[in-house]
Amino acid sequence: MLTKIELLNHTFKSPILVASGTFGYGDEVAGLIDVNQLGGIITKSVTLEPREGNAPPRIAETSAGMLNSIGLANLGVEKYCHTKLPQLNKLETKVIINIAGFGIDDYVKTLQILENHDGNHAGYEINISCPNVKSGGMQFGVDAVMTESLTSEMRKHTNKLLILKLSPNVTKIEDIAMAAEAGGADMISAINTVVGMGINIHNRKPVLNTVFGGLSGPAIKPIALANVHKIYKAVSVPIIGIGGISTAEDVIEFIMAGADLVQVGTSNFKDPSIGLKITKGLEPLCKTLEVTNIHDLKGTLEYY
Amino acid sequence: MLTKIELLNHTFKSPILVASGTFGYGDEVAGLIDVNQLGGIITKSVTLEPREGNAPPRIAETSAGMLNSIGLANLGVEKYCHTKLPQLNKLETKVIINIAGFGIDDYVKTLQILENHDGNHAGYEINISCPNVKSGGMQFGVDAVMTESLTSEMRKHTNKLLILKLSPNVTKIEDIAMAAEAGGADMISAINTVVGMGINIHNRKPVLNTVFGGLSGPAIKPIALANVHKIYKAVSVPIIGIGGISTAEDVIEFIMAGADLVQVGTSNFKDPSIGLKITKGLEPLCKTLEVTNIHDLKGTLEYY
Amino acid sequence: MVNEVASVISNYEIASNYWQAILKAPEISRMAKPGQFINILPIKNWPKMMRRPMSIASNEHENISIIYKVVGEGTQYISDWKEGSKVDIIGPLGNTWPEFNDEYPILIGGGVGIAPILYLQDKFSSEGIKHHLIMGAKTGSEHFLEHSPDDGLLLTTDDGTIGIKGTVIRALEAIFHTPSDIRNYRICACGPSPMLNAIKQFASDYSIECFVALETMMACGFGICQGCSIEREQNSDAGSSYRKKYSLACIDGPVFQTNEIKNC
Amino acid sequence: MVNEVASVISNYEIASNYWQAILKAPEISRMAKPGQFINILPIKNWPKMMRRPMSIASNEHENISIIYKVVGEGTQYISDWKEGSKVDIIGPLGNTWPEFNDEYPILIGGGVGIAPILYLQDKFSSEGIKHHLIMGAKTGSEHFLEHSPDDGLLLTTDDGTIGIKGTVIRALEAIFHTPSDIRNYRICACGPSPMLNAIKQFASDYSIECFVALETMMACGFGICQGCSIEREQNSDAGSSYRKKYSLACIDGPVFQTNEIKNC
Ligand SMILES: Cc1cc2nc3c(=O)[nH]c(=O)nc-3n(C[C@H](O)[C@H](O)[C@H](O)COP(=O)(O)OP(=O)(O)OC[C@H]3O[C@@H](n4cnc5c(N)ncnc54)[C@H](O)[C@@H]3O)c2cc1C
Ligand SMILES: Cc1cc2nc3c(=O)[nH]c(=O)nc-3n(C[C@H](O)[C@H](O)[C@H](O)COP(=O)(O)OP(=O)(O)OC[C@H]3O[C@@H](n4cnc5c(N)ncnc54)[C@H](O)[C@@H]3O)c2cc1C
Ligand SMILES: Cc1cc2nc3c(=O)[nH]c(=O)nc-3n(C[C@H](O)[C@H](O)[C@H](O)COP(=O)(O)O)c2cc1C
Ligand SMILES: Cc1cc2nc3c(=O)[nH]c(=O)nc-3n(C[C@H](O)[C@H](O)[C@H](O)COP(=O)(O)O)c2cc1C
Ligand code: FES
Ligand code: FES
Repeated sequence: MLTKIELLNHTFKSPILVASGTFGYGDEVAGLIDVNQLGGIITKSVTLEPREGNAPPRIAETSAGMLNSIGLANLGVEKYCHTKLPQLNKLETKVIINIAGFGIDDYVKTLQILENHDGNHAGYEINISCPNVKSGGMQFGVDAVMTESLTSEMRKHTNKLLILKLSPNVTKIEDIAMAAEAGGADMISAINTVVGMGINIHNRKPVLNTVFGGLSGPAIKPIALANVHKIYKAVSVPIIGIGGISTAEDVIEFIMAGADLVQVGTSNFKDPSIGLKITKGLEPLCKTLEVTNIHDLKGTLEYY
Repeated sequence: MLTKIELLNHTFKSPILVASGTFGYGDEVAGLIDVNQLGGIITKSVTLEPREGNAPPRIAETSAGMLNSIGLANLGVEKYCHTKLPQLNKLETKVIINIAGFGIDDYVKTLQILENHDGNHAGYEINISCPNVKSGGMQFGVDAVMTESLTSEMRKHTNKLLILKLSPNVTKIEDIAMAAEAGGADMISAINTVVGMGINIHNRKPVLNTVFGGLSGPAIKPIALANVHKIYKAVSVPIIGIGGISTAEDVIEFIMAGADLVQVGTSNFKDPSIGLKITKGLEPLCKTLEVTNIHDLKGTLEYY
Repeated sequence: MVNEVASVISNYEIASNYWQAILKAPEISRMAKPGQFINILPIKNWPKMMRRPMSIASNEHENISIIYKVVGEGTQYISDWKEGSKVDIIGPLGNTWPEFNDEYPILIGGGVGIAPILYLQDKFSSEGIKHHLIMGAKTGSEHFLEHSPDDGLLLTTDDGTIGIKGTVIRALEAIFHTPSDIRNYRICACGPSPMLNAIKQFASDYSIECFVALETMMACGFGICQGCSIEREQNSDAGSSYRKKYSLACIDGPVFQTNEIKNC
Repeated sequence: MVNEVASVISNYEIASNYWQAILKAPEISRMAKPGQFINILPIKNWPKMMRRPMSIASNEHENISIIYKVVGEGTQYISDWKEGSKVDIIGPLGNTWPEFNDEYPILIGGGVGIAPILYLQDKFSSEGIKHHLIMGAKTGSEHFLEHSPDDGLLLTTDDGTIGIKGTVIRALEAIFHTPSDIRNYRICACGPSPMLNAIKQFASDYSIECFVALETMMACGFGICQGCSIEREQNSDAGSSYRKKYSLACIDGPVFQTNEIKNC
């Protein structure tokens, strides 16, 4: 089993997970791929209250990437527990529930409601890149102190995996990663989307209703890799690498930079079975690289 | 003259300038294009002392972009004044000299030496994205207080245009832009490259000798545009937009977002005459958009 | 919905800048209904992040077709497909037109919006159901059918080179100003937004049921990215709770009743 | 150096995965010298940021040629060029091989590294200058010339299917172990780094002058980006001050004397 990963008492069939917001709840793609062959699925961000999301337009294409401002459209945690959790419980792969919020209370309440339902999910990924109403539109993800408080508060309420998902839109991501680790996070995942913008010059309006949105896709891979490597040098918890992954080679890059697992996001839209294709491609690559388990490649980057 | 720009007592033949480090000193491309038809040229960063630059490999390709860590290889300001300045003086387009340094003294001395030579150049672009030895490897470009001190110090020594070139690798670029404005900058240019990284999985080494490098090209255009628009909302000095520009439409996007001028960088490598091609493409676009001068499009973005 | 490797049977220009590609795609063909679309990877190394959605314009035996206009890089590559080329498509996607019982169909296609309309018309024709078909274009060279009012086929051109001069609204007016016994008209239309909004207005003025197939940016095409949102006139009961205010064009549509939605 | 739109005269596989394209490029042809290269835009919508550099393999009348191996997306597109295709190239770029006075040339090409060597050989052949040519490949199917030791043309293959079994070093040894009057040999080589480093070592052991044409990543190809740096053995006097410790392969090279540089 070249690509099986044992991590924090969990077994992941492969290091390839699918990223929040890019694979729904695993049921929508049933006709296209067998979700159970993935290493895991991170579900679309759930919030305390249901959210309609932003007005259109919500997406746009860019060179080797896309912009989105979906606005965390989701059915709210109560309905999630009743309609999605039972389905997710049946999956034979790791399920990680992504939670978003607008203040510490929000996050904690959402977590508590999820904990009060029977769930087979392995843990939670905490999306701290949402605009935080309380601090005037700034984001949690850019403030180390807030990140630590949020993490330690959530830590009190769950024994499942607690994964903090970091934003790249900061001067020093290491500081945020260390805060999450200090707060008790089991893992760090990075990166969420990069702030970007586009303009439709003909109607003179932004390509996204919200003006600014999140850039994702291969365009941001070098940025993601740099962030993962910086985090790797700053913390000792495991890392999930995210950002622009579309090939098995990309996965190896992230692992060599310090990731234990990775998530594939935007590339799922172009090819819903990309996760499985990459998984297949990893085996021969591991052989070429002469390792008996892919995890042996973690952090093996050698400097010049 | 749809595309002529009058700005701060200077006349730019078009809003299209070529970015520092991507067009040399204007003489290398003589066989390929007529530099004098450009709106202007920003020369490769010059430093107080000559610099050999970083060990290879220094560049790598990425999706719709490239990584570089040239390491400010340049001949030093003294030699620059003797060999490059006389040539640059002959150009019939705006010349802006880009200065880099590692401490305030460095920058100021370099500026003073340039001021002591006869130069027709319109001004200086100050690259504040270099690692700053004094504050432990962090960059000027990420610190508002330092940016203001540097700007006001340099302001004392020149009456030519003083343009601060900002780094996107910060949490709030607005803060840095306001600091530059407060320090007396005539203009802001943005963005410099985005921190990125790549790994050659076969030799397990980074694709750049320096591990981290700067990402440029169309991949970063949405990031650049977001930064320019944020700066536009924060300051009132003119702005030069930079990042991933490769078409006339891109230029209009930057101008609508708030830029007065733009610079074309990486795209020059693929097509050294891209600047002139874009300039040609601007005329019909201005007509379609029904403006008598392209500058009328500045900041005309309408929100939803 | 399946991800199928189709093979190109033919691909040529049927009118000025209007192309038709016929694809052998047995799986998709078996499942497809009028109004549905496929999501296309234009070439193997497609450097952009999104496939290109195209309505199914016909479906016979194992072959489906698309009718498209070359407007950018993706459609440029599609027009380069050669007979025998293998192409990666996902489909069938989206919903379908409403069931017709005794409603009298007026079908309207503007520009390449004709594609999903032709597939619907095929169905009516094969079932012998009487209907009107209006096709609008800028100029005559963009039409690939004959103006034949007696058979219910009305062409319009902005410049009057073929058929009725003016927009499809002129053809609609012509139908409604002609005395007739028919009372239960129902419009099904696809085309550029301004045309659809005009039809929506017309239908509302004349109190006619009206359905349109919409085009939006789509990243996934099957309900995951939530990028293809359409603002509703009133909240929906159907769908998930986060699809009350906005519907998703790729799974709740592309066909919508005009009074459900704010804008076409 | 000019930016020229060349037209493809022919483009076909000359050996297993080795292709040759002949381009009509009068301007570049007029200026080109052996050792120089062109920088190619593989297709019009080339989505990557860098052109693809290729050595000039021949230059006759108005036509230059390249010999290339399909290794990735760029060369894949190049192999799709059809007769008559228009292609955007910049050239000629780089320096040239040293002047030969009475030095005896041993020319060595490994793999596609043969391209700049063949152009040089053409020159010697046309001037009637005696020389040796060694070509190395993995296996016989990669060779497109005949092994003819008597004419000074030595082929090597790793698997021994054609010519001498082993690397080009075996061929070099063969020449040097054959008694001869020649004393002033000079090696000119191009190929993969390990081969060039082995030749560099050989040349140093035998005290022979040795020149190599190097390949590095190149963004511009004409001295602007400073991306193609080559570490020098000792500081250079030539060039700008920032090219003392590192030379730029695109303007100071691609041809370097092996004792100037740290590694091939
Ligand atoms: C459900 C649906 C059915 C469609 N059916 C047809 C059809 O039958 N025939 C036809 O010619 N066209 C159809 N379109 C539009 C078609 O998808 C676009 O013309 C095509 O994607 C343009 O691609 P391009 O790369 O050539 O152009 P680009 O240069 O990328 O874009 C040109 C314009 O096309 C639109 N566009 C680009 N990508 C998308 C996308 N992923 N989704 C929606 N719009 C996009 C944008 O408005 C853009 O400004 C349909 C669109 C949708 C959503
Ligand atoms: C001066 C010079 C002369 C060359 N002459 C020849 C020749 O005559 N025949 C030939 O087959 N090849 C030659 N090459 C190498 C050729 O440029 C690469 O094989 C080609 O760029 C690969 O492009 P690709 O998109 O097919 O592959 P990719 O998938 O992009 O790359 C495959 C490998 O090619 C190399 N490469 C990619 N881009 C460049 C670049 N811009 N500069 C240098 N190396 C690159 C990289 O090492 C990469 O790992 C030469 C290179 C240089 C610098
Ligand atoms: C359409 C879309 C929706 C997304 N929704 C979420 C979300 O709800 N929660 C979250 O944490 N990240 C979300 N993301 C971010 C991705 O999970 C991922 O971090 C990012 O896209 C970078 O990875 P990629 O380049 O592989 O897409 C979304 C991304 C996209 C493109
Ligand atoms: C090879 C290379 C060298 C560069 N050198 C410099 C430099 O010396 N000084 C500087 O301020 N910016 C330098 N830049 C940054 C560019 O001027 C520009 O800000 C950046 O590349 C973004 O624009 P682009 O996407 O159009 O390339 C360099 C960029 C590249 C690609
Ligand atoms: S296109 Fe993704 S949800 Fe509709
Ligand atoms: S390739 Fe740009 S300087 Fe050599």
